[in-house]
Amino acid sequence: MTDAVGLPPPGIILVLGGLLLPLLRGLGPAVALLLPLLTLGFIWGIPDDLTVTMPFMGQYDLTVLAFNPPTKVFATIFAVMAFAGALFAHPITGLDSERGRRWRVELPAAFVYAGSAICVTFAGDILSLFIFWELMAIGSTTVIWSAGTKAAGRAGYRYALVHFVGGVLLMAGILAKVFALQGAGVADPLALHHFFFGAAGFEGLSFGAGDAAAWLILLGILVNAAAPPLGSWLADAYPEASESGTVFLSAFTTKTAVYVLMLLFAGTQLLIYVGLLMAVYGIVYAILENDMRRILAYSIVNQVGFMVCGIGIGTAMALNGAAAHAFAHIVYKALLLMSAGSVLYMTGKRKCTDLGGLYHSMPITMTCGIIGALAISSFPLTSGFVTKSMINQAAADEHIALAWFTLTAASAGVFLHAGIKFPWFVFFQKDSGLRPPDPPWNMRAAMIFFAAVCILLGVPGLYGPLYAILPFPAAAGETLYAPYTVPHVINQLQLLLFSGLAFFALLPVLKRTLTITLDADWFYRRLFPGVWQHLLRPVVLAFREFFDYLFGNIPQMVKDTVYSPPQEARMFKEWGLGGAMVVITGFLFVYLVLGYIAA
Amino acid sequence: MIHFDVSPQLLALYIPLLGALLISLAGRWPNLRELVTLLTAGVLLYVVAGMAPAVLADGFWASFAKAPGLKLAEVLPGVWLELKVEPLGMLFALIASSLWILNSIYSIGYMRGNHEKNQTRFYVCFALAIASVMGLAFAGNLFTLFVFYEALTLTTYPLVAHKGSAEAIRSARTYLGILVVTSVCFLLAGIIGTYVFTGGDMTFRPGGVFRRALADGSLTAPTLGILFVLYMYGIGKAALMPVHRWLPAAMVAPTPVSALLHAVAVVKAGVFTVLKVIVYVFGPAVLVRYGVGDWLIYVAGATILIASCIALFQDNLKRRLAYSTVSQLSYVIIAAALLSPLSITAAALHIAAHAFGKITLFFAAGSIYTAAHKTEISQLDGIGRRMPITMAAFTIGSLSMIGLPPTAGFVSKWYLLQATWETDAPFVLVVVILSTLLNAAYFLPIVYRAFFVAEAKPHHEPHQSSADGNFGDHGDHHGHDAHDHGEAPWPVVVALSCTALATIVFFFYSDLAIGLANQLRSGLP
Amino acid sequence: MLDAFEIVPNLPVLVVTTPLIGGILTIAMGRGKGPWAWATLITGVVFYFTVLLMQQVLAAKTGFISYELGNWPRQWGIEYRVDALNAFILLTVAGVGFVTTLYAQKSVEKEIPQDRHNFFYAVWVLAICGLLGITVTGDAFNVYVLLEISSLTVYALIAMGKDMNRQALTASLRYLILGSVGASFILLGIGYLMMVTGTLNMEDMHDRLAALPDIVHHRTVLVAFAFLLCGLGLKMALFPLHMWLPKAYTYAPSAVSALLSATATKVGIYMAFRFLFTIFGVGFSFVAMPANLVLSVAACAGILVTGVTAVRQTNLKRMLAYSSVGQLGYIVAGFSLANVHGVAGSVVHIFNHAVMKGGMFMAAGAIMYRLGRCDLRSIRGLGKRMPLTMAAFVAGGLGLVGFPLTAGFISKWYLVQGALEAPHMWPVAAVVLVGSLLAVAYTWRVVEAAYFQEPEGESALVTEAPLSMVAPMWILIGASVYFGVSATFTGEISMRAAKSLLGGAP
Amino acid sequence: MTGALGIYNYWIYVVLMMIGLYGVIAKPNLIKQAIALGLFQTGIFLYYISMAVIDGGTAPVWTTILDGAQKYEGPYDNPLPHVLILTAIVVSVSVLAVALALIINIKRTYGTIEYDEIEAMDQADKRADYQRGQVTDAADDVEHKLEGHHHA
Repeated sequence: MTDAVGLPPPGIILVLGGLLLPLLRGLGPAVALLLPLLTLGFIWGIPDDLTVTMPFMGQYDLTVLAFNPPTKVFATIFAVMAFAGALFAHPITGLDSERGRRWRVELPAAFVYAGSAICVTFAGDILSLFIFWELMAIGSTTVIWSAGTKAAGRAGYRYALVHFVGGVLLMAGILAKVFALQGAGVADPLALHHFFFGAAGFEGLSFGAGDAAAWLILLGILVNAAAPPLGSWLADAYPEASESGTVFLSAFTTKTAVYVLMLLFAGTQLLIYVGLLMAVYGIVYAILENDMRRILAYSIVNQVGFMVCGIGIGTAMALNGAAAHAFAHIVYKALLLMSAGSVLYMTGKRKCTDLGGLYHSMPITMTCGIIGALAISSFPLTSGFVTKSMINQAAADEHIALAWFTLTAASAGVFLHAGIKFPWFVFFQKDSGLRPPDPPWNMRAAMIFFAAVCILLGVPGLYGPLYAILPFPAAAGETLYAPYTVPHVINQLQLLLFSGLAFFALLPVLKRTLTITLDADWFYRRLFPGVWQHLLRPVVLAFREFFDYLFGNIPQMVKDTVYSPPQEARMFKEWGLGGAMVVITGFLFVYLVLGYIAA
Repeated sequence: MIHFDVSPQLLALYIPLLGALLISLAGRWPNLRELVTLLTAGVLLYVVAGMAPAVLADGFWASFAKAPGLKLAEVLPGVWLELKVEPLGMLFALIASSLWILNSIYSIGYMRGNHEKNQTRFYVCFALAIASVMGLAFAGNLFTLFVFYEALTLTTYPLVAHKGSAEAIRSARTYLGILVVTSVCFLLAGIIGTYVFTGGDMTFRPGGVFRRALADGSLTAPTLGILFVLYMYGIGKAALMPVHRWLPAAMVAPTPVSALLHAVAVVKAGVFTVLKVIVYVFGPAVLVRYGVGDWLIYVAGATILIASCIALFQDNLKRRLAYSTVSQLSYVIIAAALLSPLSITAAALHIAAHAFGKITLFFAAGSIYTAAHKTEISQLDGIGRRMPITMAAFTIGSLSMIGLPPTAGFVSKWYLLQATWETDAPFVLVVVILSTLLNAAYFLPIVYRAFFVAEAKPHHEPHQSSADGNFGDHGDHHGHDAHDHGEAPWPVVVALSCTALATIVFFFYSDLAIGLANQLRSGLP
Repeated sequence: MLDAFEIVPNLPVLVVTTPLIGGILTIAMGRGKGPWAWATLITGVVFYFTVLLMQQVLAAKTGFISYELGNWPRQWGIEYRVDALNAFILLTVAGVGFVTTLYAQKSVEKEIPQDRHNFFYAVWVLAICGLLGITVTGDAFNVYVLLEISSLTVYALIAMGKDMNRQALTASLRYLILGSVGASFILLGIGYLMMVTGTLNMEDMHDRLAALPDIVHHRTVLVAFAFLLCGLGLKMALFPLHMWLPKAYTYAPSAVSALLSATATKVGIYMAFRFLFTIFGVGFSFVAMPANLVLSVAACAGILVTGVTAVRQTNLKRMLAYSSVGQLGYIVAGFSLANVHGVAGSVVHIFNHAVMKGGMFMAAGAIMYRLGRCDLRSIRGLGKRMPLTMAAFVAGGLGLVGFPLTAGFISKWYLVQGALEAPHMWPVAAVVLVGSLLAVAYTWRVVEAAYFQEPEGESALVTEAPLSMVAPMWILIGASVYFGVSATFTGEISMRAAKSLLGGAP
Repeated sequence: MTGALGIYNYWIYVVLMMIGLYGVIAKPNLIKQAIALGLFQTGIFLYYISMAVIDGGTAPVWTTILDGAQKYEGPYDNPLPHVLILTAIVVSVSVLAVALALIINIKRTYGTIEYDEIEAMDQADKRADYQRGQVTDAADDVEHKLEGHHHA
């Protein structure tokens, strides 16, 4: 194991580079394209057994750079994603345009976000993992805000609140464990392996107090993984970001959560059910949704559900599947969102019901969108096919029937909402009369790039490099997984065919005009503000009143009585001489009586 | 009466005093006056920093308990004005002396930029306040602590009342009123009570001074409890609810003063005193055993949450910051009240961490006022584009308040959360979680407004400040076009950049603060 | 030289006879600065004597010096008896007397017509003589006589303020009538005591009272006690018997106010010490009789009521006058606790209050000197125009508040300590602390006006008071700060006095 | 002489004192007050003298010198109170003198010696004095100014 001190983790290039971008003025956009590539080169250039430590807080050694099994696959795709995103977000018309001004904030934030995500994958201990985890939240909030709309402002605010609370839950859990470890005399309480809760024989978590740490950590991660009901922030916030912002957002937060879950909770049975819930939930809401990007946002939840389920299954196959699927998912989901983003950028419309018939004028966008849709639906010869099926396979191998059935059904559902609904409503269906051209070159390039990746990864024989960097690579001479078996391909095609039929059969029902579908974000969109407005606020106001009274009115009253000038003439009158004498006599008398009584 | 000695702690006390004298002599020549201020601050930091290695050295603690203090004067028979260096005081002195330099730089920019009157008085009182802080930090016994505590109140009063306007005088009266009422009615009573019950023992020592009295039965648990209440509410500077009102009131002061109050001196003096009393007068072990301090956790927790909620309402930027301070101070108190080694560390660290973050926030608020004459949050739309450095610094400060990495606030929160597990205090855990939420809830909108909301149209009428708004009388006096401004004067920008940077640097290099805090912890029985 | 004139052995009587003779001679000192110079000389010499006396007492093995006038044995003649307590009071009175004499020159020049200066200083010195005499004597009837000497002169001194404000006359007459009634009560009380004990010597009285079989039920003693307490209460301006004081202090010439506030009532309190502790004894006064109850209730009420009244005043001198009544309340509350720290607090506060309030009255006088009046409106912005004077006023005010490192804090410390030590007397501690808050309230009105407001009218043009006023003012204020930083001397003396009063070791 | 009558001069002393007290309390005329004060003190003198009396005693003087031959050895009254009261009388006279001097001055400046009238004048003076110096509250004062400014 080589140990280099002073070498920063690869993600730092993106973080710092991103922060410097606004200062580079005209050079910025060019440098922005280079930075992710540089990072990627760095990720691949450093030896796999390198660890870098850094002293921290005077007592810890943070391992800021270490390769964990899933590190490479996640770090790679994050860097690639950063590149494609940067390309997509390029301020084509220069930095002084509206888009350019947004770029100046959005892209640095996105790079901080992406870089932190990469750093999370390289974190060799829980503290550095957490630090970058929090940085991601900061970066992503800024990305949302960059959209510059009021809705984005509010959504970003809610997003940030949810994530900071998730973060503090995670932190509390980490510290519970750290404290316990320190008590047990462990020398390196931050080391990641102490936190491998899922490692102990694929057992579920007990609900005992002793597991508070694990529960809190799991809760914190699941917030980021967008598991319902903790995850409604996703559909709430992502569609409010700018067309390029959403692309970035779709990639990092949930996938980082998947990465961390894979590290810490692999094999935790609970996650199977969480994953299944997410898969189903995502579909249901995506079908009900009208906003094209919100459809895709729910589809993220659904897809992450597959991964979480895979992590819950916990076998090598399942974990490989989850990792690979994360890889593929980032690509095609970004592609889909780029496609949707292009439409949004060119038309300014976001609702399915307002769109349609765009295939006339946006052929490239349409094509790329369909490729993404096919990939997400695991159509053979696309990336989704070679990755998602590993999870199904693992479920089957482990004889977890519920998981297998649900995942299969969900696959069909995915095709229903993302594979057909999105392209159908946006590009075909009735003609909305809109005739926007394809988006600018950079957006097209980004889409084409990712469309190509989707296809390439699905081509038999070309997915090898991906399989090679999975957490549990195949032993020498063995095949990790062979997706292209005849039954598998036929099964998948059947499934997709019937889903497609179902879609068109149900089309009248699916034509939704609903503008927004509230789910658990009801809690913080309606309930919490309601509670705040009608319960807490009055209480706080009452407190303020109380304090005002205590420190304002009472002193004022005292002041009024004490300081106030005597207005009446009689107040200037002192005790007359006679009065004084009476007082004196009275005093004497009182004293005599008291003395007499005492004696 | 007074022994002249070159002990560094005495120097730390005399340097700012001498500085105050020189500043007042140099009052006619502003440049010279400011130079003197900066020089004094520099020398002070040099002297104070020079003391740190000795405190951090191994075995310091063992010698601390035995070593006699530096006795200055015998005020009453047996009651000495006494200075003694210990880790907590060292930490406090370091914070104050280092921030004084930055604050002075900032003051130069601010006071000149706003054409404030009576600047000499301002700098003199500032130096005197720092002298009081040094005395407070190195106080060797309760009596000395009280002396400098009161001195600090008095020397900061003219700063709060600086403007001399009706608003300023009234607020300064609230400031003085609450601080004096609490310190005289409760703190002094507590101190004299301690003196009576311990038979004249007021020296700070690990483990506290009450053990003998408790052992021989001359002091009972209820009385101990009363004494504890007297102390906790006597230290009004710690702004435990409901004696926090002076803090928002003091917002009327010029911003460097607010920074001084919130970050460098006054509130820090309060929580520092709380911590010192808990650690050295009562002793955590005694408090745990007799359980007289448990209520403090709940009161401090309530303070954190209520103050944060009130902060949500404030449209005036400085008021919001003030309530944030109230809430953050109770972080220190709640940590101290947990009475475990880790929590004491957390408390000490949070004093430092909050100092850097909050001073940045106030500097930013003052910078906005200087450059744009804006005081209300609702006026800040798009100001981040005009004043990117200021608002970036503000953002960093906000992150520190929320406790996010990579800022100072994270470090103390790390210890505090750990302490909640050490002491098995779910209430505190919940408070911290809710408070994180609330902190984010009231800081993020400001950041959002500044950077992401477009500036109002130029012909928009200046926002009428609310009734409780500070500086309300200024908006129309300066015929300043509020829409044509960039950053504040350079000293202001430099100062706030430095503190923002320090907030981040503290995250990476907190060794010194943690070392001192750990020294403190290692001394606990 | 001292030995040649046998000054040292005769010190106790010299502190009285010097000003007595000197005072009478003052009349002959012409009309210029002569009377003032002479008065300064006399008071200076007396002050020096009291310092020597203090040294003698501290050196004395018995803890006190007994001096029999005309060598008559004490049963027949008058005994002067000086112990730590009255040496300390003597020092205070003579010291403040000397400093105020220094101060008086300019002030008197302005406030009193030239042709009456010699009378003024004559009466002035005689007043100091009377006050010193009361303090030094060990004979009960002699107390009365000297009390009347001091009172008569004080009436005259107050009335001298008539040229500034005619109310000085009514104030003086008011004081005269009430003071005479009080003195008559004291005389009556002494008479009853003499009836019971057949002696006038304080020590003898104490011994014979102690020898009485059933003193508690002895009606005559009871009546004597009541009359004395009432008379003394009047003389020391114990609330609610303080009614003569505010007006008198307000309208007296500034120098006289300074002198009176620092000395006259303090001597009244000294008499109370002598009667309650030395003659009746702690056991009778505070255990059998409810003196502690009456005194502490009256004192606490006084602290609060006069504190509030002081806050309402616009005239600084009147404000200080009310504040004086409150501060006397501290002293009374202290000794009514009848424990060591309480009594020590009283004794030390006699001194501390004398220097603080003396200094503050001097500051008010300096403002009068420059502006002709001293109300809140006229002092606006004076912090810049008369920095030394206002600083002195504020420093004194902080002392009244009891801020640490001022003399007032020392007193407060002892008083609160005493109150906490005495069973069930903690409310006294609370009142003492609350009282200091009231002091904050009235001091702060001055601070706000002087430092944070702009001057108006002629106030904007005044300059600092002359050095001959500022210097004495700062001597007293400086003393109050010095004895706040290092109260070892005053603290030890008062502890010693308290122990001897309470019947312990001298 | 026994019983209550035996101490009749004590009764008289009390009555004198009460008359004096009443005068001080009730009489508005300053001269009358001074007279009442004198009566009050006289009562006390009487008390002292009475205290000195011994049943059947004579004046404590050397009767031999007066009488030449006769030598009287009976009890004589205690001389000490007499001596004391001589001093007290001197004091009392001085007090009265000062009081009268003051009253003369008062008559000159106020033009009256009726307490009520003087009090009314004093009250008016005091009120004027108060209002001249009145700054009800430094803060409020400035505020009023500002408000006035705004209204204007």
